[in-house]
Parts: sequence; structure tokens; C-alpha cells
Amino acid sequence: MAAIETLLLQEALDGQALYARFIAANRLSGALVSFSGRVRDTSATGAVSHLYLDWYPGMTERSLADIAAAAADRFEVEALLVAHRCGEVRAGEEIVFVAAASAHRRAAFEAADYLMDRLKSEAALWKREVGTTLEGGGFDDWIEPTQKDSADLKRWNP
Amino acid sequence: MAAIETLLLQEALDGQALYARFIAANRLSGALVSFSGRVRDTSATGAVSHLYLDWYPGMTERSLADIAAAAADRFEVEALLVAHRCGEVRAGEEIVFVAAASAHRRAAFEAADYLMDRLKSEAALWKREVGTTLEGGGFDDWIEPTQKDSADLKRWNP
Amino acid sequence: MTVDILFFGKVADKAGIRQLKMELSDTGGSLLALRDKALGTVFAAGGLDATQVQMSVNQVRVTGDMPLSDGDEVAFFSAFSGG
Amino acid sequence: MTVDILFFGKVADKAGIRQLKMELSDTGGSLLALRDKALGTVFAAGGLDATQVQMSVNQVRVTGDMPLSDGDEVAFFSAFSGG
Repeated sequence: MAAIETLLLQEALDGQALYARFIAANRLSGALVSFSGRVRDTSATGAVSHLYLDWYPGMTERSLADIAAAAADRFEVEALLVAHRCGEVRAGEEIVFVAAASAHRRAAFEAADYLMDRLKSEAALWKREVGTTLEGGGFDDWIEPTQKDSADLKRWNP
Repeated sequence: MAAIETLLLQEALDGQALYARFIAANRLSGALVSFSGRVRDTSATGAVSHLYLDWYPGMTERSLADIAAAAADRFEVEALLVAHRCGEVRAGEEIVFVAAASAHRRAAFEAADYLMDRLKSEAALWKREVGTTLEGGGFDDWIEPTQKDSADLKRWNP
Repeated sequence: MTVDILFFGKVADKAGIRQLKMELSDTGGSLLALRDKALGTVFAAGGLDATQVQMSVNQVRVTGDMPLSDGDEVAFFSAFSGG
Repeated sequence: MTVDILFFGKVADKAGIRQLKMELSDTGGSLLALRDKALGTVFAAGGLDATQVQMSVNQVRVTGDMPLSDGDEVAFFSAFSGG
């Protein structure tokens, strides 16, 4: 049985603190992989000031837990941690952190990679990107999953 | 140009401190992947007390730098960190830490994965596993790369 | 006999509303009928059509039709985008 | 005209030695001749053969033969295993 923790955070996500906690809790695992995702200050549209992640209280938490449980079923992992922001996330802040501990390095890599691909398209979150274009106008766009996100997801269910 | 740091450490490797440093140095990167490898206290042979990693001063450091440079050439990364222990590494201690920062999550995952596969078979290190068998006898065996290690490496040069 | 209706993401934005209560009797108790009624009224102003609207009932995603019961929580939303 | 010879990993273990100086003239100045001479003497006791021994010259891996020069640093070692 893998130890699974999932967190939906309305306040700052501190990947460094989560990493420290995860590594301390898994001192017997041979391999530990982590991923941290941060809001970049530029996008194809212009300078990004923040993202807003709409969420569905209850359903969003459950979607994170379901994705983590599927990863634990699929890969030989000893522990998984998934933390995702919701609400307003400013440029430069962390938006997502995942970590996987395993006896085997390949399983740890694959579990973290799989978690990220599924979170991107299957976590119950809706992302809006807010900022200023090169021409100085404001933008505020809903982000839909891209073809790349969909292709990434298909790698796991060919 | 990616920022590359490689470390060959005769003393304790502190993955948590390296992670903190790497994340602080790459606050503009969108994606950060890390791998931490630890000496497990059991192996197929028995209870492991420690590994001893023989190394070739100069050549070992250069092999780490060459592997990191190849990863930076191959993947779109903004920074790479590779830290590897040498000498005696006790069960429970960290033996290797790698981290990759990129604008793209796939590149960060692949760079870390690639670094680990190459370090396993191409870092100028020689690993001896020391411990006690189930029957109570001592063992002290040189570890050679396995067929799996060789297959892992071939994934990158099919 | 009412259902609670919630809107999320682009759908909430376009609809200009996040929450609504509707009488089940108005839609014959079917999820798709409820959706089409909502599209015809709330969504029409935002220019959303059915292909852009995903659904859940009591926080479980549903792709086809299903009968609704008193007190069900129905949500309409756009495609997820996390990570 | 001498070369410095270093041994690492299982090869050092089997040879029972980590360092050695040899006269180049003893081996005709060729890397493989040096290796075979070393195998015939130092390695023989440990039961190592040429297929188990990898080589470097001045810290660069070499797989075939090459001429050696005065002061070269030659190393013999087993397959790497890191990570």
C-alpha cells in the first residue's frame, strides 16, 4: 500500500517545504522524483500577471485523490504526494508539486510524469491567464487543454 | 546556455539542501524535476551496511561534467545540477541527486531521466556493496552494470 | 422538486452566473433536457453551445443523459485545465 | 621513459595494487602490449582476463591500441557502476 497525500491549496504552495517533508517521510525508499511547476511571467499572449484557477469544492479534491490513486495502482511506488493551487496564483509562484518515492528509479520517474500528464487534463480545475499584451492592452483568457496535453495523456493509454 | 553544476562529494550529500538551492536559483523556470537516490538497507544478497564507490580523481569529475553537458545539448533546459557521492556511503544515505529546470515539463523530466541512465553506466565510479547475508556471513561484492541498466541507456540511442 | 445548478470555468464566465436553482418539473427530470433549457436561457447570451459544456451530477462526471432526482447537484463547465 | 599505471574498481581489487610505474621500453610503447604485460604479471594472480579490463590514457577512455609517451597516465579498470 502506497502512502498517498493530496492537497488543494488556496494559499502559497511551498515546494521546498513539501520536498523536505516528503524526503523525511521516505528515508527507506531508494528513489525519489519530484516535479515543481511555476507560473511563468510570459506566455504566447504577453506578460502574465497571474493565473486564476477556478475549482469545484469537493469534486476538485476528489479528482486529485483519484489521479493519485490511479498512479499508485499503476506503478510500484511507496509514497505519492500531489499538491495543487487553486484561486489566484501570481507569476513566479508555484502552482503544482508532485513527488513519488519508490524502490525503483523508473517507477518513480514514471509515476511523477503520469501524475503531471493527468493533472493537466483531468484535475477539476479551470485556468484563466491574466496579463498585458505587448501592445499594452489587457488580456484575460480561459486556457483549454492543448493537443499536446491530450497527446501527453494518450502516452499512458495507447 | 544552460547553467550546469556538477559535484563529486566525499562527504554527505544533502538532497534537501541541493533542492532548496536549485529551486532558489531557478525561480523563472516553469518546470523543475529532481531525482534523489538513496542506498537501500537490503539488496538481493542480504542486509547492506554500506557501499564503497571507488573513483578516479579528475576523470570522475570530468565524466559527470560530460554527462551533464550532453543532457544540456540534447534537451531544452535552463539549468542542470548533478551531485554524486564517492567513497563510503552508508545505508540510508543519499548517493546521487540530479535536478533539471526548463520552460517545458517534458524536457525537465527527460533531462533528469537521461542524466540518471547515463550516470548509472557512464560515470567513472566503481561500486562495491558490503553487508551481511541472511545466513550471517559477510559479503563485499563489486556491482557491475546490469542488463537493465544497459537497456535503460539504449532508450536514448536506439 | 428542485436541482441545484453550478457553473465553473469559461461556462460560468459566459453564463455570467455561478449558481442557480431550477424546478425539475420544468425539464421532465432529464439531465440533457436541463442542459438544453439552460443553454436556451442562461447560456444563450454568452454564445455557448452544448459541445462546449461538460456536466456532472452530484460531483460525478456524466457524458450522456440520466434522470435527475430532487436535491441533485448538477454542474456545467468547460474542459479542465490544471497543472 | 616511464608510464604511471593506475588501477580502479574490481581490477584494483583483483590486482591487489592501485598504482605502478613501468618502463615503456619493456612493452614496445604500445597500450595493448602494456596491458598484456600487466595481465601476465600483476593481474594473473587475481584471475582477470583482457575482456574484463577497460583502459584510459591520460584520463580519456581508449578501446583499441595506441602508442604511449613518456609520462603518460594509463589506467586499467572494470565497468563503471554509478547512480
